[in-house]
Amino acid sequence: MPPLTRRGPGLDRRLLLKLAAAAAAVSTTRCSPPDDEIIPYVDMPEGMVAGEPMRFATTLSLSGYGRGFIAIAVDGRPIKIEGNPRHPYSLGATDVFAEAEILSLYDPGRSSVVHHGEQIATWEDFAAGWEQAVGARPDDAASDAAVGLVTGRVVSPTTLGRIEALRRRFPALRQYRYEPVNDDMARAGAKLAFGRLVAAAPRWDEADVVLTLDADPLGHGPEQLHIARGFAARRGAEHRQQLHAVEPAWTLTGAAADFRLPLAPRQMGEVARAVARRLGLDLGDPVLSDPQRAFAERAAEALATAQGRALAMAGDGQPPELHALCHWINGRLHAPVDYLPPVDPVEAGHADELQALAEDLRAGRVAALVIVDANPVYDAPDALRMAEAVAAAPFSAHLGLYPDETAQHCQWRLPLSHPLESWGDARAADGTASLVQPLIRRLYDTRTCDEFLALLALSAVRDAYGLTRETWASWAGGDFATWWRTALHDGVIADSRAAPLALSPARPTGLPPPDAPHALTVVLSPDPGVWDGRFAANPWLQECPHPLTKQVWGNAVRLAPGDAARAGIADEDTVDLVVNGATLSGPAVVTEAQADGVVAVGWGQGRFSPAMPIAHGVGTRFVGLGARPFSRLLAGAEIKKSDRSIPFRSTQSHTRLSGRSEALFQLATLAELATSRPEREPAPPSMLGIPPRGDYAWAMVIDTDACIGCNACVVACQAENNVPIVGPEEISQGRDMHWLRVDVYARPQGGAMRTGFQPVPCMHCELAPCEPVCPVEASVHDHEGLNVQVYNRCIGTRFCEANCPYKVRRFNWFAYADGQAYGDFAPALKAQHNPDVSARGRGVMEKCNYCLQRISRARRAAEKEDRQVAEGEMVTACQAACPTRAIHFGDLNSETSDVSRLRRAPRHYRLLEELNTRPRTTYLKRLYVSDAAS
Amino acid sequence: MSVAPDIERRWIAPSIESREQIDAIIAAPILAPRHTWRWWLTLAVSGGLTLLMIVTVTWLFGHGIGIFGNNTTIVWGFPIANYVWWLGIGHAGTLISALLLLTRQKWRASLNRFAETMTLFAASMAGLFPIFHLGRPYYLYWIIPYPNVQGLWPQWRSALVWDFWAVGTYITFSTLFWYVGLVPDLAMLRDRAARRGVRRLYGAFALGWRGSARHWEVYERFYRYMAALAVPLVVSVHSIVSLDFAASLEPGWADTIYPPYFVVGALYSGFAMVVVIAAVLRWACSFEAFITVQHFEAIGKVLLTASVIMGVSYATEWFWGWYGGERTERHLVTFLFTGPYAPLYYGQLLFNVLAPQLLWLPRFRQSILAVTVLSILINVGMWLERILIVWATLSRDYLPSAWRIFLPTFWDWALLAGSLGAFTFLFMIFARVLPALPAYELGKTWAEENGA
Amino acid sequence: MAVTYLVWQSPYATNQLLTRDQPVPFSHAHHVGDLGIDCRMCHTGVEKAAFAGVPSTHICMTCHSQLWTNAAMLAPVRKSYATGQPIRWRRVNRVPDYVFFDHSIHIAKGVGCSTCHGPVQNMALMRAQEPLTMGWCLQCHRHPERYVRPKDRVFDMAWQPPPDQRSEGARLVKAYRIDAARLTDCSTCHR
Amino acid sequence: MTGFLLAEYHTTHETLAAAAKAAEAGMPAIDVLSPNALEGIAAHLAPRPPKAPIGWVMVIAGGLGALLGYGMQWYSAVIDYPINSGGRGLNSWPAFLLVPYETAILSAAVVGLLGWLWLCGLPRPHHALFAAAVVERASQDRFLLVFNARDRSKAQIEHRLQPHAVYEIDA
Repeated sequence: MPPLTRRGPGLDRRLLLKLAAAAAAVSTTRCSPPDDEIIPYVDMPEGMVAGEPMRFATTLSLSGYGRGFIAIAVDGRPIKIEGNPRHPYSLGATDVFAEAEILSLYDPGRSSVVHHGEQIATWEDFAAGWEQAVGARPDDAASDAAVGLVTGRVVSPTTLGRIEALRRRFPALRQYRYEPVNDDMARAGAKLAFGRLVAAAPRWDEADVVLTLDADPLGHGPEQLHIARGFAARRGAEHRQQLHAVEPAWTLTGAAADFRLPLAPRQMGEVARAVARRLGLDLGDPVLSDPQRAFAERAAEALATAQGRALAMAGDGQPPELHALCHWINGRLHAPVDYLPPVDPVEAGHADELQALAEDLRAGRVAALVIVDANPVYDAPDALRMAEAVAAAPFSAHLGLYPDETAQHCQWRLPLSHPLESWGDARAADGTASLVQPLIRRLYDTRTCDEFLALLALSAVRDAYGLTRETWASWAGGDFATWWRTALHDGVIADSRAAPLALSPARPTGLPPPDAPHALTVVLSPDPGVWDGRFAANPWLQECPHPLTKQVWGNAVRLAPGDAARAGIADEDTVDLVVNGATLSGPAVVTEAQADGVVAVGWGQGRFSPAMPIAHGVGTRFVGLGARPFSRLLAGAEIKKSDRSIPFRSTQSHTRLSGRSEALFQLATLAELATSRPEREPAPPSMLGIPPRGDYAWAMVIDTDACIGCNACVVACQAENNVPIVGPEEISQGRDMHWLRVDVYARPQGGAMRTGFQPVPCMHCELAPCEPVCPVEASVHDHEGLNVQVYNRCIGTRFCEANCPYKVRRFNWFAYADGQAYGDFAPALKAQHNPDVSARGRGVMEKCNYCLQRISRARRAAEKEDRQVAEGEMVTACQAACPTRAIHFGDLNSETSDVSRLRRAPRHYRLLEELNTRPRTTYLKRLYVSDAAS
Repeated sequence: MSVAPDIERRWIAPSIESREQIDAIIAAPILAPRHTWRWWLTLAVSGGLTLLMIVTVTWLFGHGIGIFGNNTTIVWGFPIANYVWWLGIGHAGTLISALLLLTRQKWRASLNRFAETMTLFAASMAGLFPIFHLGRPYYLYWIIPYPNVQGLWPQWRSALVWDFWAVGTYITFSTLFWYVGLVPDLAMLRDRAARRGVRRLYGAFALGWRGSARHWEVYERFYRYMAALAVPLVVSVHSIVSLDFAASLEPGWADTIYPPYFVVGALYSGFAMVVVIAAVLRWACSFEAFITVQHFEAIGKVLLTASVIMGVSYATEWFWGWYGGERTERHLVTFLFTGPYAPLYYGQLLFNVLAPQLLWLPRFRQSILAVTVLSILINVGMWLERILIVWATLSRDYLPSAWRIFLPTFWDWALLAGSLGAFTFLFMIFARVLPALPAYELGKTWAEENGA
Repeated sequence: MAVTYLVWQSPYATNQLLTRDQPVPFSHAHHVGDLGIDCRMCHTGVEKAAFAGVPSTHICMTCHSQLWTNAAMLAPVRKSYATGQPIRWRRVNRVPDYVFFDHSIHIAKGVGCSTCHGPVQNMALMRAQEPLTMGWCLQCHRHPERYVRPKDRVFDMAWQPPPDQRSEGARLVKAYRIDAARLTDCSTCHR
Repeated sequence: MTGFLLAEYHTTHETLAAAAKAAEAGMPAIDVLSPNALEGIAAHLAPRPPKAPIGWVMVIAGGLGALLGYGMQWYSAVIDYPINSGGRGLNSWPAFLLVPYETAILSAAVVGLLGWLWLCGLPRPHHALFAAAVVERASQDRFLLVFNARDRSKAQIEHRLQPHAVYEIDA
């Protein structure tokens, strides 16, 4: 990757200037602050109070599906995304992608001007070029040009309307719709089972037993927040849901499961076969080893005995037959699943569409290629030679946020508006519609998709606001002004969810016998940070550790220990992965309890557009392997130790901790929990006089049983607290800045791997070891029990971090936030900064402060009204983001508060209790249904 | 006399025939220097390294502390180890001088002046490192209590504040002690100097000392009291430095054995450094008559004793790590022996404990070259010990998720090398302008040994 | 050291008593002293937000579109209104970025404007009345009873502490539920 | 005649013997200039040099230094700006003992130095005795008994004390 910052030796101009400035500062006797200006509004917008945050509901999409969120803006500057409790696919929570959108908005690497070839051009130029290309006469808008329109999954009513309008102008229009992370298999399966396309929407909170077959419902994706909330509702000891996960390689679902079986992907159907047999459908004898069969039978039994409260689901990599069989099983079980009409109106499969695009382009069937917010050159496997195909189009235009790989091969590169500066709408996976509203005037002369399509279609209305209103005016009827205001305010359009279909039960379908065992099978899955690659230019997401490997700025080749040993590969070696003659390399991560013969790799990295310096060259583009697009499974792979050396960059080097972590990440079975006693607060030691508590005693309890390791809290904290990016070089040095890290634990216990996540913010110890060692009172306690770090007092001895047993403090080795920011992100960070939080300079220690700015705001608000801060009024950023509500925060002075109650729970424990630091952040143990081996 | 005259031992070689000769030899490098190429070469090398140190510090202040190899969990690195190491070296000078004075050891006279100077320079080098290692060194003054517009004070429970007072006191005290001891020699230089300017210069610093018996009476008393103060001071200083580690919660640091262990370690490295400097001075300034094999042998015995104590200390650590049974402590000991730092740890054990056992052999003790080489190894070993104290604990503390390894950068090494250069450079200047041996005390010893 | 301290806390270093030239020579003496306009008329955020708010051009023009419509002195205001370019005022009272001062909470807790801003009604051009050093803030944060006043007198520029301020102040501190111990927490102002 | 007479000797033994003899003879030297301290010389001088009280000065200074050190910490941490540091008591006396220890030693040393200078009347760059060239040797290898020229004569000294030489200094 090209160097983004120069920190190597060499006396540069900047340093000289700095030194000169330092010398000047020393020599001036007057040390008064510089002259400042106050620039008020000429006319202040109504309802605005300078410096106070305003909240607006809006919608952000992931893989086409909208999720409603609340965006917070200060002085017209969006600074944070929060969940929208009203929206079913947010439920008040956020995920990493939503949180990180705020940085993408300000990303200096975004496309900002129209380019024609290498020339800077205007929208008018483009419009002229377009009309010329489609050969329209000035007096006649219609055209018979063979227009090819490439989009992702489009479910936005306005955009669909725009496409229809475009089709009216160009009857020969061919839309190629594909989404890299798609549900082709599930759709085919539904068709097999029901004879039509339907989308299954499980009601997670109603399920007592869940079996997943190579599926990762708790993993990242447009439905994660919805599912995770349902999952969380059934966690804990009471009414606990039993989760049986069968998967080839670790996923978040597997890590959260009560019973987990690592199994080769080709054998997934065998487990379903066993379940089907238990339910009375004999599809032959499952080909499983004894322990595997025992697992399958236990799961089958559990499902069968939970009639009406059990469900099974298959993953996107599994063949349609298995999906169909799961539908049959769910039908037999009367599973809590809604069947909804698909939101995506396109019938064709995503992979087929992309393949068709390549073929049509190559056959010259597309005269004018228009690509809207899609990146086929990156997404398509190398076998399709998509770059060539795109470049061959007589006319090509690409509208996108970034000058990506596809844009590089198009004649026109057009800048797309960011959702936070756009009007528009979207539908969620279940059809719930919501509006997209801008929080800021466009930063550059960009267009939204709808505006762009309107431009192509020569529509009368060309602005997104008008287009969106046009769509909904007819739908709303009646008092549109009120309807519009309500829709904007709520962030969700009432009654827009699709009504569940009443279907006849799924047909029983056969299941092909398992393939013969292969040497190695590659299992591809979207990256939990950069998704299908679209977020690769976002450094928050690049620096957001992979939940399981803790890798940042790259992707890895995860190997089962047996396969690694056979190939002579050790952890962090670089491994060559050979599939169909193509070789790709990446650092190896040897993972226990991964199915033998499975090589797990991630999508989304290895972006190669030279115009995207942040993403360029990070990781490997495994999506290029395979013959068909978006294959989740590639059989017949080989691995060998590579001659190349690709660094494995991670924030946690020791994830496998046999026998040493019982006290750190504590487990309990339901049986153990039933006999354990509620926890009591330890008496304070007599020697140290603990100062009396103030009006509040803030504390946090984190439920490790609910935590699914999704990292939303990590990025939320980063956004809220102006946590800087350090970049890959600094990570390699062992430096990171996240105030909140999520430690992953995996240890063999009782024949099974016991896994889980432990978010570690500052513990806010009452007897904080970091405080007495600070020579200047920069690390001190306040009366509400916060261990605060006074940045402006800190001189950077780092004694506090040296003496912190939890190692939660972060030091600004360089001016990450100010002056030495990663890449060219300095202005972006400045714009995104939360004005309520200091930006920390070089040489200063920082750390979690329980979102002190929020506490202070809540307290001031309450005091102005002469009342106490109410329970639930003060919510930390991590707590707000958490989709499973694993993070609880509140006041210990109140006996009835959530945290007080949880601290008395039998599952409660303190991290490193033996050190007697009396932490205010404490944990609830991870539960298992039983001690039984998986 | 409280101590019987040491008849068997003669600490000054018989080649000295008169008191005047002693003064002449000692004053020669100052008043009649002969600069050989060796002198210039050493000056150039040490000057070059000093320049490297200046460049490093400039770079450091321009770019930030991130130029070093420190990371999120191993927040302390070379500068802290260098600090402890230099301060340890800085301990021997004053302590040797004071202890030998209090016990009236005659061999003190051949060592005390340059040992005290070594203390000053080493302690000054040590004092710089905590400043360099600050994130915001320009706010160092916040650890000093002074009236300020914020109404804030230092945080007195911090071992770093104690360090500041201990090291500050130590440097001030050592300077006074050194200067007081220097006054009669400054008078001697004043009286021997031929040029008026030189005379005046030394005269000013000699304060008008004229060797009056009435002054000697106060002087001797005062000097002895200072020596008596020096001993508890020295012990306290390195004990306090050890509290930077011991007064923590970290595994491997929070040990009650740390203060004595640090003090012994300090003396050990200090004595070793005295040997090195003695060997160089003897060779460079023709002090063979005053610094004899016997001196090396005497220090060799001290080193031997200290090495045994160090060995016991290490063993104690292992024992408690194992016997205490605490997960993290046990793991730490294993980590030292088997982790990535293991080669350094074995080096430390070899240099600090095993190699010095050669000193049991009289023939080894009596070889100046052998003792000098050994001393250099001990200093390397002690530096390894210091860096491992910092590294090992921070690399492997309570939460495995935070485990890291330290990889030093060029600048880490540059600052260490630079400080060695600056130390040598200062010593070169010192040897050129001040008497490296106490002429009046050697004269007295000579007089006693020769019955004059 | 003492000399340094004296220099540091002197108006020379703190900019106390400094008057700055402004693009429009706005006189608080005239608007507040002579006309008796309430602070909140222009500083609209002072009860709601951290930032008291410097009036938008629009607020100036509410009056000056009727009064003194041709005064040369007001030309920059009219120009701003016409062109949409804001007036660039020069800051008089400044606390560092790492100090999070909130006007509204001080107002709510009975700290009057004049306690920090001085006799604004007598200032022809705005002047920094107090040094705004941390030590200065602490005087009140340690002993709020010496400074707080009844809430209805907060915007009273002429308020003077009554002779029984000591007992009256203590009563008010209690009534306002001011926890003086917490006021000296670092986190009260820094975060 | 005012001034001094200096009797020159070459060794400690000679000097001590001569001083003793002079004292016996009722003409004790007022001072001796020597390159190193001569043990037992005080008894032979008149007036006899007093036992310097420097030890007491240092003890008292040390005590005051310790009190000052502790007082400073107590005032700042308990009275002036009490801050909760890691839940430790405001007056964390065990932690507060280390600074007084250092301030005690520092005060004792600095005050001791001042006391030494004051008791010796130093610095005093010019002194009448420096007029004699031989005094230059007194910092190296000569021992000079000093007599007051008003009381003694050169001959008397030469006769009674057998010096290597006698020098007269006019003051």
